[in-house]
Amino acid sequence: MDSLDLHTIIEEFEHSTLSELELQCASYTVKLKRANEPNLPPVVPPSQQPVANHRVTENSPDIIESPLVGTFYLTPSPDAPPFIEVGRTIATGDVLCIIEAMKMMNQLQAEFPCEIVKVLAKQGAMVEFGQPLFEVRRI
Amino acid sequence: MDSLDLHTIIEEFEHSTLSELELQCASYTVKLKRANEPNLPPVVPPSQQPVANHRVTENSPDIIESPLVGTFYLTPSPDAPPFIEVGRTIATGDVLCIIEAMKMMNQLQAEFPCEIVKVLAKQGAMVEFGQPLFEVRRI
Amino acid sequence: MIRSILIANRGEIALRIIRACRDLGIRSVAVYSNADVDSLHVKMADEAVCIGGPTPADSYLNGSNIITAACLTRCDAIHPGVGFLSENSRFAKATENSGLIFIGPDSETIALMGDKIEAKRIAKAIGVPTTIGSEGPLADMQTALSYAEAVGYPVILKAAAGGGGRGMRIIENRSQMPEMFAAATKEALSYFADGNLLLEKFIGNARHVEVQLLADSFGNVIHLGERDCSVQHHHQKLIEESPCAALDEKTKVRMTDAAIEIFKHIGYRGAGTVEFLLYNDEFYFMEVNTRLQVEHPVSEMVCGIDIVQQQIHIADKEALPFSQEEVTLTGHALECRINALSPGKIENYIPCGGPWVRIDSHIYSHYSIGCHYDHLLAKIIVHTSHRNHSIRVMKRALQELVIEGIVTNRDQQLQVLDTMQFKTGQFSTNLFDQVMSVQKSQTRKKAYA
Amino acid sequence: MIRSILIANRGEIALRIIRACRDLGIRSVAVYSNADVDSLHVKMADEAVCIGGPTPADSYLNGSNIITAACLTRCDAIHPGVGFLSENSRFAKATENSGLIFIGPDSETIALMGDKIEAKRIAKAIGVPTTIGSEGPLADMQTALSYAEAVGYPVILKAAAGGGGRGMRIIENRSQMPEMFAAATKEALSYFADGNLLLEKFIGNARHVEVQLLADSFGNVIHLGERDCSVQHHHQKLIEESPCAALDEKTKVRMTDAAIEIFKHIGYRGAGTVEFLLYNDEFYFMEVNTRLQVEHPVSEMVCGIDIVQQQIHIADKEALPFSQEEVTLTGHALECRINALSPGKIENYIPCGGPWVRIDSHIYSHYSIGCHYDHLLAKIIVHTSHRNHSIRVMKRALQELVIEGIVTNRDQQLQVLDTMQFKTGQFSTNLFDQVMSVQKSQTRKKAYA
Repeated sequence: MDSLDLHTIIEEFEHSTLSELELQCASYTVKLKRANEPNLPPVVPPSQQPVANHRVTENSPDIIESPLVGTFYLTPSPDAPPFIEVGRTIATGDVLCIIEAMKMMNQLQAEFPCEIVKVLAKQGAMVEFGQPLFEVRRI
Repeated sequence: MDSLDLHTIIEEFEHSTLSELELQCASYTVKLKRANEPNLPPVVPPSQQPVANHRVTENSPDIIESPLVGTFYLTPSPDAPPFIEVGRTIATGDVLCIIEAMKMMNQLQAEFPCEIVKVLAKQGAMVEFGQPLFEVRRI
Repeated sequence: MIRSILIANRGEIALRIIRACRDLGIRSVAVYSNADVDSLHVKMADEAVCIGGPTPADSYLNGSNIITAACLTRCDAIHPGVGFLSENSRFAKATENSGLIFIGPDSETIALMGDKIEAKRIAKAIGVPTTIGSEGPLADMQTALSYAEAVGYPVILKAAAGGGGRGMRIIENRSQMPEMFAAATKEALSYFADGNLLLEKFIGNARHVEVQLLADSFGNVIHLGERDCSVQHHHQKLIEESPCAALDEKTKVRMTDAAIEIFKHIGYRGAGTVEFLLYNDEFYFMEVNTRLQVEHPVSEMVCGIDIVQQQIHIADKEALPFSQEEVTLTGHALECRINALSPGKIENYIPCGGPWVRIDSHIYSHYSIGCHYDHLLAKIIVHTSHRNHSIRVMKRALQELVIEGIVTNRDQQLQVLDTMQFKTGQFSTNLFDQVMSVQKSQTRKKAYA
Repeated sequence: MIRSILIANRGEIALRIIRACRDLGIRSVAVYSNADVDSLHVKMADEAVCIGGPTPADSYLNGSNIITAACLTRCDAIHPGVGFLSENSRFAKATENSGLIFIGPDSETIALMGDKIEAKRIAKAIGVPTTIGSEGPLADMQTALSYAEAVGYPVILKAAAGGGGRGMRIIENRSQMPEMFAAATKEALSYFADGNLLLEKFIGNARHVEVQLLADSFGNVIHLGERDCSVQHHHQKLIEESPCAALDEKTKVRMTDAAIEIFKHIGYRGAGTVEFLLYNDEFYFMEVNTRLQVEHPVSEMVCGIDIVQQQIHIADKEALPFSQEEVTLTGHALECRINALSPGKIENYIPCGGPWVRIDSHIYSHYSIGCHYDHLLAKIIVHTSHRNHSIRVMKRALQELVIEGIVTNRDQQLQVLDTMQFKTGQFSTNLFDQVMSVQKSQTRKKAYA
């Protein structure tokens, strides 16, 4: 990007359908704007999403966050198989994991049917409130 | 990009269909805008003028500032007529006023021929360093 | 040995405890709610754990998340700070049960002194003067009426289960009782889930004076002098000082002796405060605060002892490193609390500084003041040789303080400092309201002029 | 009676004096150069007068503009602060001649002590130890050589007319003399318009210790203890403390007695300092500073006396309000100077705070540090009961200090505090250079690794 010169930027802009372009890099900041073409839909950059226990971004996977502070376990007991596996489909109410806090084993259940895309927390590690635990895709 | 000069930027802008261009880099900030008339050259805002004892703004009167801290007198003595009057023309070296400091009467002389437009300091009042004393028009 | 402490609090008091940890070489772990991500206590601590949402119940009152965070970050102890869980005996107990040290008194002591009726009974039993009134909760409105007749109006109704002005009503005469009794019961019930009320003779022109104490596990109890906290608004302290300008040497000795007597009697361990009402050289026991207090710096400055460090040493089963005779109280210390009167973003903050000034604050330029927590922005503390010097230095400090973007009570504080009553030291707990009502009537006069 | 003071200075020391004025109810008038329009001292003073351009000679050294401004703003006195005109006897004289009070010693005293040869002669005459060397300016290089032979190498050449390390050269052996003598003469000539040099036996492993004194117009002279200022870089002080860790009680008494003796002998009036070299429990008179010093807060904290207020009272012909016996020195105070290592704009400033910390500073978020003046940004001062506590509190304070946008010496200061030498109190004026050279060689090693 550092080698990108103004000419290239404008060229790129000209060949796009954009009405505005803002660019910032190490050495400069540039903002381009085109008026008069009423046919183009303005591009609205996605603003910050509100943080929820289930973060949702359109067309992107959901994030299931930890509702409490505790130790994260994917298995009901040390020798048992994990509650879930990546790629598996989960029904509402299925147990996803255990979060141990104050010697209590808190089972975290799925609130909607989904497919597990990724496990984001580490087995046996501490998780904070709001920490992402799973990436899932709603079904 | 550091070597990019204003000419190049304007050139690029002129050859584009842009209506606005804003650019910021280490050495300057520039904003180009085109109204519906594509023939207008972009206006580059003048940067801050250095402050001098004689403040100059284009097409506007000069300001003569105080070169020291003291008491401002328009007359050589309490009963005498003032050194200058509004509307009068002054030659280089003419005395404009006295600034009294440390019991010394410092005569302030004009450094260029001019016409007195306005007296900005008050007879017998304290003036700071850099305080505007006279508004004049160069001849 | 305590090598790391979780600080179960936020704001300036969390910074205060982190600073004590640093000074002792102890690792500090902060906890924070979603709303406090940009807070200084999160940045300053060695570690920080998010424990819940903005509402206190979800985070700073969420004992389970706090204790779990302390265990999982391998802390040895929890410091509860002030407010929130600091006087919650169940939290103290749960902390102890988890194998952690609770930096404060035993949970039993907290529970005992949390029961205001019992606390007053104990004080009375060992000969400490208490205000006259009901010895226990009032059975009904009729009982309240007969107590009021016995002690004489005005009387004050108080919630048996809590403080902070909630459930309090002053009753001037018999006819006001039915309505006030009902309102106070309702308020007490909603704030403390306990509608029980006490009745006391109301002492109108009194001062609020408290004694700061330190007690270790070996029976040593010492005091660090008294604090006058009479400048209040709605029972919230605004200005505190030590020593109290209205206390003669004889009364002071009697008061500190009484406070030490109470602590010895209940086997108190930790830092704590005994609060008294002072009226015409007579004082009356009010309650024991089983925790650090917001205004503790005022005592720290006159005695040169770090109260938070001592709390930690005591919790670590160390003996107090000085005797009462080795504590020297020098000069006069004054504290003004700077509160936000509106939420918003601090656009520009230039703190005051220079000689004789200490600042305990968690704000900075561009910090946002939300609406979830209390509105304390900064405590300005000055310490000089004499009370009148302290007042002048405090005025200088307040005048140079710059907090732009939100409204603060700085000007109100300056008005109080400028009153003849405050300057001469002759005032009571109604000084602040008097000043504000004078101002209001003046504003009204101007509006009509 | 002094009711208004013009402060002929800038930066943190101007704020310091404005604060003393406020505390005494005295009106303050600031002066400023074009470069200081946005400075806090301009905003904080009751009035401010622009006195010239950015170059010190045009403004803060422009005595005529300063005295005229003082007269026209109806000031009673001028406080010269530190540096600039503070040790200029002609300015002091001109101030007096204008009917104004110069807050400092008599112009004659300033002139007398400004002559380092004469000052040393006086000290010697009344029996205060001085370093051995030439009794007066050296006639030529040959004289220098014969003095050097007499006292033994290493020796130090100093400008007779000034300090601050200018014109100073340390000479290890005979062969270095010709070159060094020529260089020192040239430097002295260009900085002080006076090429005269002195020669002294050089004491390499010494400490810089100074005694703070107050003397009134009635012959009362008291000391406020000593300060150790051995942590220096190019003769610029970086860390100061009181008491000095290397001074035993007997030597301390001898040193303070000597300082008082000198002040009594010359009839000194005002606040002032006597500087000594300390080496193996022996001390040698260096010079008298006839002004307030940057590091005065260190003494203020241990004695609880406001030195700037006392300067004003003394200038106002008041007697000292306390005797030597009434001065109590408590605990240990430590000061670190935070300097800018580069000019630039402070993008973000979050000061340190909390218990035992005092900050004297004129910076704020978005303040620009130019290149016209010294680079002192802030003085962090801590005061605790013991030296090791002070060091820990200072480390905490430095660690929490945030100054973004420019480079500061904060990390260097932390490195010095962390050395075994500083911790144990066993160091001399070369400590800072030692620390920096170790760091450099470590950096080099890393680069090669």
